[in-house]
Amino acid sequence: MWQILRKDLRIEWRTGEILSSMLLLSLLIILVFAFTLEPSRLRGPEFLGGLLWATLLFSGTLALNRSFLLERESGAWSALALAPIEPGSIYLGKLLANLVVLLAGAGVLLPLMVLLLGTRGLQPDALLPVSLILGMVGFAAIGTLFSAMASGTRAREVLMPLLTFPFLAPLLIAASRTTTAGLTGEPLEAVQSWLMLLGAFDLVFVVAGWLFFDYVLED
Amino acid sequence: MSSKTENRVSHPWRDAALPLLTGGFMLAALIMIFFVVPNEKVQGVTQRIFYFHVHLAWMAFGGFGFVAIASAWYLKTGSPRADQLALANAEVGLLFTTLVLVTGAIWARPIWGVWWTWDPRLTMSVVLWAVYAAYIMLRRLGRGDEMITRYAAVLGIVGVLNIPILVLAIRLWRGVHPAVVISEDPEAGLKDPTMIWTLVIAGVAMALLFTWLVSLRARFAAIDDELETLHLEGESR
Amino acid sequence: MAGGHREWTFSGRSVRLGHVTEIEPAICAHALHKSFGGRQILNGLSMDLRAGECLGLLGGNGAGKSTLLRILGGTTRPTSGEIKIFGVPLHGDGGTASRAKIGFVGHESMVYRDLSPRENLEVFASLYGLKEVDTEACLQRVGLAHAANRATRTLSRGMLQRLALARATLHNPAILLLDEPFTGLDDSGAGRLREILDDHIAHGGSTLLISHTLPEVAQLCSRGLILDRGKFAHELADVSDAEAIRDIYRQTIATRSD
Amino acid sequence: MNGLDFLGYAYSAVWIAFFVYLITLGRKASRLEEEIRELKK
Repeated sequence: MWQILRKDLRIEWRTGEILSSMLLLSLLIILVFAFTLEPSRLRGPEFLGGLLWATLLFSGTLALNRSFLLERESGAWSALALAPIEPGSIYLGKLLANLVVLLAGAGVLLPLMVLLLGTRGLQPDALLPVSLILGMVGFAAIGTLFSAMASGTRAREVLMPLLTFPFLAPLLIAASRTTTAGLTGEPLEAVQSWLMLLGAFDLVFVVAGWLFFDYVLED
Repeated sequence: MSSKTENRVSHPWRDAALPLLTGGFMLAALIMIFFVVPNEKVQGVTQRIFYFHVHLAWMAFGGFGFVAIASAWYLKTGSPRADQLALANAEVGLLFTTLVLVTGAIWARPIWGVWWTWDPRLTMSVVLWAVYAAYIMLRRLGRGDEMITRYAAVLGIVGVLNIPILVLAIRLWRGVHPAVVISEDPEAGLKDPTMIWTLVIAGVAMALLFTWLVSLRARFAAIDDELETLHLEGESR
Repeated sequence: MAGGHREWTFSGRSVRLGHVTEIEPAICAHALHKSFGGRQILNGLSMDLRAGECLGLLGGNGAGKSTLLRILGGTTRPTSGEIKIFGVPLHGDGGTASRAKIGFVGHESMVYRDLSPRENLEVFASLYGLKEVDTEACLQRVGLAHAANRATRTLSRGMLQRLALARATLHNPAILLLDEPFTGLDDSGAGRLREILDDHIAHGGSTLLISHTLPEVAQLCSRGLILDRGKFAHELADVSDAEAIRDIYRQTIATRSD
Repeated sequence: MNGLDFLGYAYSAVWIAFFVYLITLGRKASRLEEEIRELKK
């Protein structure tokens, strides 16, 4: 698991390919929001959580797709299947690597959005990182499992979001809610059940991916 | 398949009893709903659609449950029968979910004044619809490909894991801003015993219809698979 | 591993001879079926790779040779059928560990294009749980030492094939599965591959070789199998004469067009 | 005849048509299964 995490981070550190394309797409999505919706109306901090997650959803999908394209290129994915490590460990390694990249992207994107949208009246607290991390774990868990599947088919670019987005419905509801709460300084009690829901989502799908990766790894 | 040597295998339950029972119960349910049962106090005539709507939803979700069971069975044994059953349940389940959405919209228009609202049950149905539409899409992409079948089986199991979380999330979500309040009239609801009877008969009819459709679809899936193998054998001869 | 001392170490290095027993074949495959995209690629195929032998796998294009090799190596899952590596099922308890006994060279180089050859070998060494592995010597063995730090993306086809060979032999596997390993190699590369194979065979390793070059099969292999449309058409107990193989091969193909 | 009755007759007619269609589908499946069994011999 750690070997795979280290390998992925090494590649990403060298090329910066995934993170840079993810951030560039994010920037474009913010521009789209600004053009299609009146920017002055997006200033309220109550929209920021939702806008952030919508942006992360699309750019994160790109990042996850890319991460598996790297594996499929020159068939390195088969070499992972050949190696004497549990498929579950390969899943966790890829999951962690994707999580690191996604969190890094979110960390850059959030201040960028505040800056570009001119959001006022933010009161960020410790809930913010917690909600981002919990949300991203679930996103990466689902995304890693399904982009591993989609990358083996001939319609990978289409299939990955088609499979992923409906699954992420509960996660998106919960994550945008808690992130907004973390940005506006709402008390923890107000979003406690949402945090528990995020935790349950993460737990269920990390375990499911870990268990079922055996069937996804081989062609 | 089996080593049965007799020419004609008779299936009295599948070929006669199931269709006749379904036909009879469905006709009975239609007669009850349109000609027998009295109007509900608050919602009036519109409420009658519920006798179908509710059962459609239950059967659809039950079908998705069967997808998961058949998928697990497939992953365990690799049996093509399990795979055909998973596909049949997913397709019929998706059809029923579509009907849930349509009947839901027809009901919502006179009662709530809109065709669509983000009511928890409707939201839930539309998300599940998308999940299983993606499932069928994945299967269509890789017909006859064992790898895709395996992926679909994983998806079928993971899809059901999503349902309880989805229910919780949507309850919490809509719970915060109640969109529509239905009056709490003590006269409202299924007060008349014929209403209960109608509900039960419609439920049996819907369950029978679901079973019949799934069995038909699974048979055609099996025929597809068999033809495929025959074709390949003919090719390599 | 239970019973007997099949594995022992000699001055810190695992001796491959230790794996060899007379009872268990290196690979035992039973009733393999594989369909892909609605086509039956393998059709109930069974075979043994005996411990210590070099088995040549022959057959026309699309006969299912590469699919068979990938299934035996564990990168592709059969639709049905069972594979045992030294008696341990590949898909089951202990299957993960038995993957360490296999070295695989396929059509693709199976390396990361964004890492250098040396880094690639380091990654795979860590995946195989090798603590101290001499990547230098490994690259030297395939004649790639001079390009150890170049970007893999810039390597030529033959160099990639050498790297694939280094990757496959990094962990001294007891079984080598080679799918046309000579493709893209120049004379010196082919010479090094032969050296590696001779060394592997001399240490009691088993080899399954797919090749279209019959003299090569005659030179390297001790037994041959001809595969046709997902089934074995013929077994060659003696493959020392390339011309003899060619005749039998033609005959097998000829009976097919009836 | 009021609207509800009309709907009732309409739906019953639709159901009977669908029912007949499903029966023919079942027949077709049986026939195909038979043919496949023949082909296998």
